[in-house]
Amino acid sequence: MMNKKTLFESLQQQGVTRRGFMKYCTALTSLMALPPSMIPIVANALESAKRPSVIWLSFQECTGCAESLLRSHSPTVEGLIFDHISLDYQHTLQAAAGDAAEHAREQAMKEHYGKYLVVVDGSIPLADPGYSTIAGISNLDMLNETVAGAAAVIAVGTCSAYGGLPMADPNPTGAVSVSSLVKDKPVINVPGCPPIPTVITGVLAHYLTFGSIPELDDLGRPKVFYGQSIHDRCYRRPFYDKGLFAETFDDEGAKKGWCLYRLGCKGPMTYNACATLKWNQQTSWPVESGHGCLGCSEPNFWDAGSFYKALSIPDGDYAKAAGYAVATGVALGAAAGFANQKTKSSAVSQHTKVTVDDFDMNKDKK
Amino acid sequence: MEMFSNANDFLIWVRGDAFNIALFILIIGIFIRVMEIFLLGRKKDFSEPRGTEWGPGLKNIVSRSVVDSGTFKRAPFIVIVGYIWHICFFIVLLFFVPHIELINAMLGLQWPGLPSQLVDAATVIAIVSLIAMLWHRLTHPVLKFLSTYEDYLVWFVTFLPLLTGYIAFHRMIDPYPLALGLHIFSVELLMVVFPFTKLMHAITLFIARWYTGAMMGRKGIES
Amino acid sequence: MSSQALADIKVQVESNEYESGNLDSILSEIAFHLEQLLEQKKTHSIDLRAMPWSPGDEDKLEAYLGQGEIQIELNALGKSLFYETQYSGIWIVTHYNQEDEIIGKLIEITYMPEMVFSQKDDVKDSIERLKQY
Amino acid sequence: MSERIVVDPITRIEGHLRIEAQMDGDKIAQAYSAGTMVRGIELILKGRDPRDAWAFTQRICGVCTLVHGIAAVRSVENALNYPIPHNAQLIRNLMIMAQYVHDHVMHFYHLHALDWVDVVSALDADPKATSALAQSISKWPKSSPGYFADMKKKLKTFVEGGQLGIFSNAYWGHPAYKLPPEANLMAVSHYLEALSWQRDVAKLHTIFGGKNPHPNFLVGGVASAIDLNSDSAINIKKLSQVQDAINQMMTFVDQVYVPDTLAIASFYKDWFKRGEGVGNFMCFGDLPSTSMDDPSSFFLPSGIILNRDLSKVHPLDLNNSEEIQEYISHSWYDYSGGKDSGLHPYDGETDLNYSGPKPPYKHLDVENSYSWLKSPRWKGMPMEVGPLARVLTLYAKGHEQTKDLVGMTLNKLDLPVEALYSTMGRTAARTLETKIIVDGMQGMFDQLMMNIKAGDTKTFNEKLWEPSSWPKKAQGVGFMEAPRGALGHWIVIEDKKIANYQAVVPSTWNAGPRDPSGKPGAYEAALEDNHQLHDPKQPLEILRTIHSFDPCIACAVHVTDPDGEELVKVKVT
Amino acid sequence: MSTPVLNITKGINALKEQIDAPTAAFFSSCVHCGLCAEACLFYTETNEPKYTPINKVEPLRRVWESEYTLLGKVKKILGLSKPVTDELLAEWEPLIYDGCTLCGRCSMVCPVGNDISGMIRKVREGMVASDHAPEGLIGASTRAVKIGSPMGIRLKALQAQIKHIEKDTGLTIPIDVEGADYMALLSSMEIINFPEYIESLAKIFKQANLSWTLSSEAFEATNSGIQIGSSDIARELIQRVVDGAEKLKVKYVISPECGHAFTAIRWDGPNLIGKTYPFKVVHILELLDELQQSGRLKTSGVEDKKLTFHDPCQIVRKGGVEAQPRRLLNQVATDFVEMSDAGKMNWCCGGGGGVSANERADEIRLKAFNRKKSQLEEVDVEVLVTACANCRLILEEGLEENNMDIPVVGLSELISEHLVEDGEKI
Repeated sequence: MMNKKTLFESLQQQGVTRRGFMKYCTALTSLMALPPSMIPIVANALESAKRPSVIWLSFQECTGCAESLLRSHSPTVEGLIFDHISLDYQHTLQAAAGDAAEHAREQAMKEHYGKYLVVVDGSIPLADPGYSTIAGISNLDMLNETVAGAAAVIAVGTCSAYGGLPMADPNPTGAVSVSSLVKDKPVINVPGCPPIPTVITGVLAHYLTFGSIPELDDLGRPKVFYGQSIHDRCYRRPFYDKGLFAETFDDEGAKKGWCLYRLGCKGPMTYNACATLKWNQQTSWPVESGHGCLGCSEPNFWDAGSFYKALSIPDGDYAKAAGYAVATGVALGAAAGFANQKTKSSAVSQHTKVTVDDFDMNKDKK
Repeated sequence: MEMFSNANDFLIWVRGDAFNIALFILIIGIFIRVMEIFLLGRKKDFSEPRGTEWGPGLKNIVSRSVVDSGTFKRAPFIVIVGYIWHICFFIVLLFFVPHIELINAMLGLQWPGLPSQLVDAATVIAIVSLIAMLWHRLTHPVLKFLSTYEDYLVWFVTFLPLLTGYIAFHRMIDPYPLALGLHIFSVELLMVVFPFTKLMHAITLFIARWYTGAMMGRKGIES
Repeated sequence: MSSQALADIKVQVESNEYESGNLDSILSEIAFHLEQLLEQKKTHSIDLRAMPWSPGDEDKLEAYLGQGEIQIELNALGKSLFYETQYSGIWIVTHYNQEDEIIGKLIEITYMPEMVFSQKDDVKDSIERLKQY
Repeated sequence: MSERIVVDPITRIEGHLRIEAQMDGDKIAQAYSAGTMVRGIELILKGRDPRDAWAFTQRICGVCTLVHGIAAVRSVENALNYPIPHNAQLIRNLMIMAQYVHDHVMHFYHLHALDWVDVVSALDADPKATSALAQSISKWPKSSPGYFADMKKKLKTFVEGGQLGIFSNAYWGHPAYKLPPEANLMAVSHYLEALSWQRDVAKLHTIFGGKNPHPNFLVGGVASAIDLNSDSAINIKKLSQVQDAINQMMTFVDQVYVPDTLAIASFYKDWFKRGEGVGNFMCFGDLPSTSMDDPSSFFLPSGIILNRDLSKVHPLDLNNSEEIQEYISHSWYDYSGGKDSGLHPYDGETDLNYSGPKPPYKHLDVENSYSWLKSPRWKGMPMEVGPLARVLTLYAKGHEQTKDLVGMTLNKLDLPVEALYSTMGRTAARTLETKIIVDGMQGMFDQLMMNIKAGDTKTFNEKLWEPSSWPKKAQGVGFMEAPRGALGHWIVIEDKKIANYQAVVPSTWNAGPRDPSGKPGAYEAALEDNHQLHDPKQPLEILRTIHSFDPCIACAVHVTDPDGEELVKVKVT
Repeated sequence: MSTPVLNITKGINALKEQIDAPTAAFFSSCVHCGLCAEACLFYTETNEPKYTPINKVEPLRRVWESEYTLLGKVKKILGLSKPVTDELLAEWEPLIYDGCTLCGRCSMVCPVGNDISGMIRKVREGMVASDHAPEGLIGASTRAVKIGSPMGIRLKALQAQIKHIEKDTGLTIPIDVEGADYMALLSSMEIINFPEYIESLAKIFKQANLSWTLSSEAFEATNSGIQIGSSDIARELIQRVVDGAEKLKVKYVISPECGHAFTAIRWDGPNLIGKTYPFKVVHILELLDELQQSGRLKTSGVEDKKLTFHDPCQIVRKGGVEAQPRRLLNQVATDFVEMSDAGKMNWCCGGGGGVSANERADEIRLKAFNRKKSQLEEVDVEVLVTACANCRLILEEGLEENNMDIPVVGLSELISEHLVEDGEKI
């Protein structure tokens, strides 16, 4: 069983030439969002790369992230699970169920202790362990148990990266992110609802290629994919700068591809690679298809205001606040005004007439 | 920063609760200040009027925006920079699309925005002119003499939104939610400070100009 | 029937109101690197997947660069197409996977894309195989 | 006392499902279906902009990624009486239909097939014989001996590599696997081909909705504007891509999915004799050619079939508080009117109260509450929803193509109509339905093209977009036929905000626990129907029947808060 | 020791009384731009920032802030506000009385529209009530109240002058003629220094054929109460004029060529006594202009000397009589030129607002005159015309001090010199 070849070796065995390997490296470099100048370095690293064991844990999730992975085309999900990684536990895809599935997980943990990767999708409810269980085990327990021997943890999707939808106000189940629980292992956040498949595979490819985790930003996201905002890389940005905006869906501006800022696009606050990688084999992406960015790769994006409110519009019930303020202001203003009137009228009533004799009298006093 | 686990949290707070609080204080403050003024009232004027009050009062509101040539000659810096600052500030405030969206959401009024390069240039000019005005205030004997801590506070809270706006627009602070959050927060600071400082001139100058214009109009003086 | 319906529709793409203006910058970037190639023999690659482009920009770029005199097809782990554009020294390289999906697309500013040359390892391998005959 | 078999996690499904089966010897006596994860999405929805609701509800499920989005926008449109342009209706229909085809094919190959196909056995296949088998059932081009030889080589390299990944620890070699090695190799090949195929067909969603999973929707229409002169709108290039996706779907369904289903079913005819659910079937109807207010224009009709009686299709009314009700007598919730009362979704209430065993646990307390799913009932009766319900309704209503397809299938397999009420019947119905849907897609697309040709490019109705134009209070129901069955979202809007939101979803109907009268839901009933387990340690049989329903559990678990009271009681454990 | 009758408490109370809505609006609007400094000749000629007009009203601002604003009240409770003390008022006294002529130029340039000079006038109320008025003004006020004229001129002195004029010219100067249409007022300065004015009046009324009179009880037009800034004193003095006019049942009271007198009688008077007058107040220039416009005043001959007009602040800028002097001048002069900043933007002579009566201010007043001096140098005229006896005196003094040989003439006088004599052909 323990016949583990390097990726290069197994490609060679399939009859792949050096030229083919270079092409493979070119695609992988592009996938990892590295510049083409990195191709030789990637090739070099790949010659000794081995398939890591991956345990994928699904907690409070919707399977959208796993589905997203299934849309990966470069590498394909087949390529990924046959050539790049050994996906030893993944509810949506794995053949085994029940005890057998759990044994697969335990086996992988034992065999690859200290070396396997844990991928998590979904948040973890802390309010009650009964809010989410697998095989009778609470999510928290399963996470702790599985992460113990992991080399690194990849939190795939905004739920596992930042708490996501379950954590949205009022967070009924006390959901939390992976990184708020896992402190002693490197955690790579791959947010998005779901993340772009290429980004998931890109992060896995990076680990496979370099045996390390990519450079992360303050929110634990790989900078290569999350280093720039949607807005900065949006092909509609020139229209924003020219002041040309779609005012409603389906108007002339919408048809001409003008900026969607006014329709609530959260592109300016959203760090993700949608604008360049696009979705589903570069077929399109949300802004290209006429809908503003929801901001799905950002923490708490669910609570960041209506998806159709421009980013500059305050999110609270400001009309109500203003209403109360006007009422209070009028009342307090009247009170202050009447107090002033009182001050003044008492000053008037305390007025003692000044006469020229007073000057003399004062002089005498002095 | 324990209150916020990340920049987005901060942005959500400044766009939500903080904005409401700031708006609340701003509106209440303005009402109090304006009512304090109006309820003090004016004595009835028994002198025989030579002209009316309303027309000249309203006219003065507009005409005071033009400085007399003598003053311009004596203090060209403050006049020119003052104009530039106010014009650029209003360009930025009223013609940057995100600001228009805010106004539209709050008041239901909308108008076309300007290209962001233009707004950006106006921001830079406004920032430079504010700095110049601070320098002027620190060096001109009269301004130095007149200035109180409030003048510097007001300068600061006015400068901050421009600076943070510029930073946010150019994404000079990462991540953007933090930059935008700081911008909005600085505006909220301005909103909170507004009713209790000379920033109120933005509202009361209309009242002041009207009173003076009306008083002069009554006497038949062109004001 | 439906493909006919498609063909029936007259399409006119006109007016630059639709132009995002993204093309200008890439063309000047290419020109810069072409000069570098000539003067300093520096090659350069641009990953087209990393471009923040409108849906039509890539087509427009390709149409603008046009097709030159040489085209090379490579078959390794799926197809790869190399062709020089009308502008000598500017190559467009498209890599496909075995399912014929594009997995990489680059503009290479070079006299000849590196991958077209026979690779040393493969030549060594060839020698061995020939010797086995 | 016989043993209690637990299957948890049930894999190759959406969500977290646990089955406990009380054995009587080798036979399942009682089965208990439990959803073991709760998020509280409907509680989260409260107080939000109704126009945003689709994005939240869509995240109920990333597999049937579209259905909750559609139901949500429809519920808002229904509440506000908000008409949408015809193009938008057609585009939504196309997206729904693409979802069916995508979802059903993926379910068959990636979630269900490994219950019938032994991957390890495929290593023994003769590529030549495999090719012959493949060519005998279909003209699908990828069927040469060389192709299968390559596949076999790849599989062999993989298995010998020692890291089996997703195939590790499965019940390979279980005697219940009956396919010959060649059929297994063919099925494994198609498993991989389907993975590649699904990537392409998902593009239809991406074109109109920007991405998949979780494409974008819009109350009042669709966000993708149509302008043939624009790069950045739906233009000829994109419409051709849509046509390509439809063609790809049609070809794969015709040449791979349908033949494979028939071929595999022919080896498992005994599975047409077990796994019947509750015998009642329900459809809400969907795919209007005009509007949702006009059920007569539905491509998929609504109706109820009771007790296998195909001679009568009963009407149903989603707004009638006496018809659809949800029960919680065996769910981890409380009702103010008592554990045994039933409530219509508009009046529904939910009080989250986990009373199960403290994790880690071995068994659930099936006498009391044991699931995060509620038990919806129609006039007190349990219903099965999904492909079988839809095929039966179409069949009962005399839909010609359905009758032909059902007849052809039963004929080919030499089975009576009753065979449909079974595990394999359910799986076959899904395939037949896919065929019906994919054939209907071209018509939908042609209608869209005709509209565009006639100059109608309207995709969004801005009339009621601004909340200021809404009434102070409104309520409505958005319904659809999701791939897994009838789906309804009930919304109450007050002061431009969501006051109450409730989703009653297909898997609640099918996977819900017992009701107050002890009547089991469809999963439980199906498992209790004639299931012997060959090896209790390898309960493959349970997986087969459960998978035949295509479970989607995240959808089924929900929390509502109709009264705006503090409902979530966090138990201190 | 008992408290002085005039003290800080009274002063503050007086300031409190003075604050009204406009004041509050003005203080709320000031942005400390400093432009008012550039409008004030005391600043421009000394370059001392303390003379910035808005700084002069600091005591009033402090009272406003701590008594009439919410934040100020809070600050006061917390002990953070700057109090108004006797020392402060003492320090401010020279700014208010010596360094301000109440010319109102600052009120014209303030970009937010603040009537700063109006507020300085209010500060004077507090100054008086706390015994911070300058000696000169106290003396003048005392004389005005007790003797009837700030310069101590009694009726006898006037009568002597009248006799003199009547004798010299053959004109009659009516006194106490009940039922006359016009009652003329005079400023002490005219009686003493410029009796030509009385002569002019007589000529003018004669030619216009109007019935007029002087009042033996109310001949003095000036109002030291306004200058010192005490409404109480001003009221007393105004009351005399009103009583006098009412007693003689005149229709019009004519304000003489004296700036603050016009302000006092025309604009402040009715408000001081709290009612409208039963007569109208017109300035002599208004009357002259009206007579001329209606053709009842005929002039002949013109001055061909280059001359200019110094606008008395209280008459022009603060009194609204701006066009009239120009029309009149153009009638009798061919080479009338305007100084820069003429009309409502005119610079004060430096002696208004009681400054001329305040010996302490002599030095700064002469400094301030440099403004006028340079204005005059610019136009280089042979004759300087004005319409205020006080201005005239200050101008003469200033010109002399600067060795400038330009005669100063009263406008009424100039007009009267050109009146067509009886029988003279035009």
